[in-house]
Amino acid sequence: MKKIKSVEEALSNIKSGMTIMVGGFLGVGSPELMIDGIIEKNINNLTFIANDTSFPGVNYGKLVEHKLLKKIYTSHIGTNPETGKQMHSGETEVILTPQGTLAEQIRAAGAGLGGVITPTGLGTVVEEGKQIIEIDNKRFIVEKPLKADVAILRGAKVDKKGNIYYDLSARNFNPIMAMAADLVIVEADEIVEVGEINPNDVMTPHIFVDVIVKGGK
Amino acid sequence: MKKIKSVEEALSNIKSGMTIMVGGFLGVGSPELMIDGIIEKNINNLTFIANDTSFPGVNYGKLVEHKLLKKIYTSHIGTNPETGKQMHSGETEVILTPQGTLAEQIRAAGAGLGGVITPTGLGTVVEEGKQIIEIDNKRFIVEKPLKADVAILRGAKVDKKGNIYYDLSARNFNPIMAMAADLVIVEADEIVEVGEINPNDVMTPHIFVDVIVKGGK
Amino acid sequence: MNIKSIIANRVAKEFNDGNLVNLGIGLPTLVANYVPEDIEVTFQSENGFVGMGSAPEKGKENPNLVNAGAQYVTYKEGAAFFDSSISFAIIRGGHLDFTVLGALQVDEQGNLANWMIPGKMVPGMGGAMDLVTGAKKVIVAMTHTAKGNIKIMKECTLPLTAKNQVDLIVTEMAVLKVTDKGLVLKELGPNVTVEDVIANTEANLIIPENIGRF
Amino acid sequence: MNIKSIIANRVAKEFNDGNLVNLGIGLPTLVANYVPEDIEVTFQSENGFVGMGSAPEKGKENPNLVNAGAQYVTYKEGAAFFDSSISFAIIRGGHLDFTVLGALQVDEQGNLANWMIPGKMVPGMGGAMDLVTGAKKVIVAMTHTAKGNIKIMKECTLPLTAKNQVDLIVTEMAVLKVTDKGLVLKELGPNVTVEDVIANTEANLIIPENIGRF
Repeated sequence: MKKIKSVEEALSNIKSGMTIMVGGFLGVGSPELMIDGIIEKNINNLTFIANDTSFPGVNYGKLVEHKLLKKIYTSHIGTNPETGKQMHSGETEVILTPQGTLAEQIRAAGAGLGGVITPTGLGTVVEEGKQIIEIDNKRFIVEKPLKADVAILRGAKVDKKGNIYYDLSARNFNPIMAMAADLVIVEADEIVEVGEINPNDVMTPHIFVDVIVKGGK
Repeated sequence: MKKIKSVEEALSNIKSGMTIMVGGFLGVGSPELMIDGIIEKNINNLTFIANDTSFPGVNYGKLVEHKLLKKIYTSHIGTNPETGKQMHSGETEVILTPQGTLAEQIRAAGAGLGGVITPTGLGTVVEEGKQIIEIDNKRFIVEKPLKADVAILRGAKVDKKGNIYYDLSARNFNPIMAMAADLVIVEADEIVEVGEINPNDVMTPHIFVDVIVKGGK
Repeated sequence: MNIKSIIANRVAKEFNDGNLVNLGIGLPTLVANYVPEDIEVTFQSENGFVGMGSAPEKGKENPNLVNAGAQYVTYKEGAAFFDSSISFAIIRGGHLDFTVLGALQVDEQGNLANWMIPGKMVPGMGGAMDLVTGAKKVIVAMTHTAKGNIKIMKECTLPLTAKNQVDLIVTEMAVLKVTDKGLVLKELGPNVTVEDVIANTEANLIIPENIGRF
Repeated sequence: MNIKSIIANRVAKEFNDGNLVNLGIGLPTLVANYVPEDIEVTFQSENGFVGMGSAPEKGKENPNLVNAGAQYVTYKEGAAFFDSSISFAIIRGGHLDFTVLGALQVDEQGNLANWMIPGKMVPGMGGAMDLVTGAKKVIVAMTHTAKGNIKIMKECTLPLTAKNQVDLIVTEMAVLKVTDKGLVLKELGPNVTVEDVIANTEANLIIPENIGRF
């Protein structure tokens, strides 16, 4: 049950063509070494799920520039012009989803729910082509769960069992992605002994975490 | 914005005929003084939402003995024979729901979702009379959100702004109920100064909490 | 005060003590600077916290503490951090008293368009659709026109962010309230006449007898 | 060993190193005592934590630390606590390797009935329906019959907890595997013959040439 691996070992779990989720919000709370490793090894043709596509040259924003992504599920691409360029040229498929819906879709996958019933997007292009459900005479959009082969997260403190503690706004999508992938890799700012994180304060229980790598910080 | 009130003041928010949610699991993590106050003031005809109906004489289990509940949404009544008795006699309506569904119904109400799409209960009496949805050729039950007029919670540490920290298994339904009621009252084992709970470790943000009472512990 | 400050200052007057407010990127962010001193307003940042404070001093930036526009911020005492699913439970669940956003277009029915211009600019909706759907009150804060182009329309021509959700429009020229009957001109901005507003607005305006001024 | 210990001991042999397991109230709780020493199994308690330990010493009970049956327990180093929605995300989301539950009846199709006897006893399903629906493997651990009454049926007559979800039935008499073709007799208990099992089972049994013994 040794979960701590080198970046190289951790990368061996990620193959071209896979679906990956990456924690973070505009690059904050995102794994640096794992992203650089994906680029270095040219793991490509990826389906990518994250809140945004960050900024040019910043963290997972670089995956776009290196044209490693085939399909992107995200809520916002405005901060990385390269994403819009690839979307317009048809090189990359981009599925834009309201941020709260994206969060619930990921959570639904992790929680074994069949989908999400949300009012967000009604009367907009977001509802086009989607199943609509009526509950007590109100209309809602049904959104499907979003699952990944691998989730790559960033934690502030990770104990040797894999319990994760996030810091401030670096938490964001990380805890829900931890539940929604077949394999979960966390890049730790600091690896601590088991017991150093109070059991009340663990934000991602170790049972979700498969691989721990030491981050560069 | 003074949220700290006496039990008497807090009780004035709860009226006969209302829907109340009570945090706790078999009485662990449940408000004691507020429950005793409801009994003393004979606030009755209540619709009650909680994981279970506790044990005879224990915490909210007493609400059943005093016949203050008109309708009960819960997952388990086996530990309080009086509930089953009132259910069989028709005195009290009892709606039994799988525990995970109950949790999601409460969360859905708090999160503005139109309902819950779950596989739990398929092929059992739980699906009877409910809307069924098919997603990617799989059947799921659609369960409606559950909301209350008042939620009564128990916290281990509550700061003067209303941020709540729960201890161990006393957390249970408390954080999701905090999001799903018009008015939220928390009974605090300990009231602490603002800032004493690390902002990373707050389990229920103060924005959900309306009233704080000092518990008897 | 410049135009943006005039707008931000007017928006801030809508808040009440104890309110929870989400401010969009750009002009709406400025609103935080104008909250009256005698009330306490809590700001949410949709990347995951309540209790957002102002920008940090130079050299005191924390890379883990940013707002939804990735700008360094601080937090106030009593703040609370959470994940994105809780953040949007707050937003979608009706726990926000106000959301203040910019707009490309807004119309008589309270429809809002602020997330894309087809073929030109498709940044994505980010959290805007959830915010506009879930907040108790939606305030659009924007300059009345954009480089001379009308933004307050009879009917939005750009793809919508949400239908019938806007409650109030605050510009440097006017405060407009969205009602079932259409847009009511509630207040005029500094040195602005009713005719100025009409000339710069496509939507029909309901003009009451008494109009305030800010 | 008494009957319950025999069953619990046999169930524990199913686990692998690193597994996450939920044990139901009653007999299944005993399984924790028989986990082989060379593997590490993490136990979940559905009231909100992983890393449940054994009962505390007398006088060291913590009122905030109980299992799903409200009995005092302890937690192991590396435990993590969470709310009920996360607890059932773990359960429903397929993150549990095993759930071990008792049964009133179980049948050839892997149907399970364990939450009510109409008109008699209606305790409610608690977490059982979610556990049986969500766990990767469902083990029913029970005495083979109840006061002489058959419990392993052709078809359950009591209201179901879930359809087609049971993977393995462990009693003091036998280990039965649920397959598409029906129940396969995998192992016999101490001093039990194939005929004994057949005599105490209503369901058709598939009897392979080689049957193990525990």
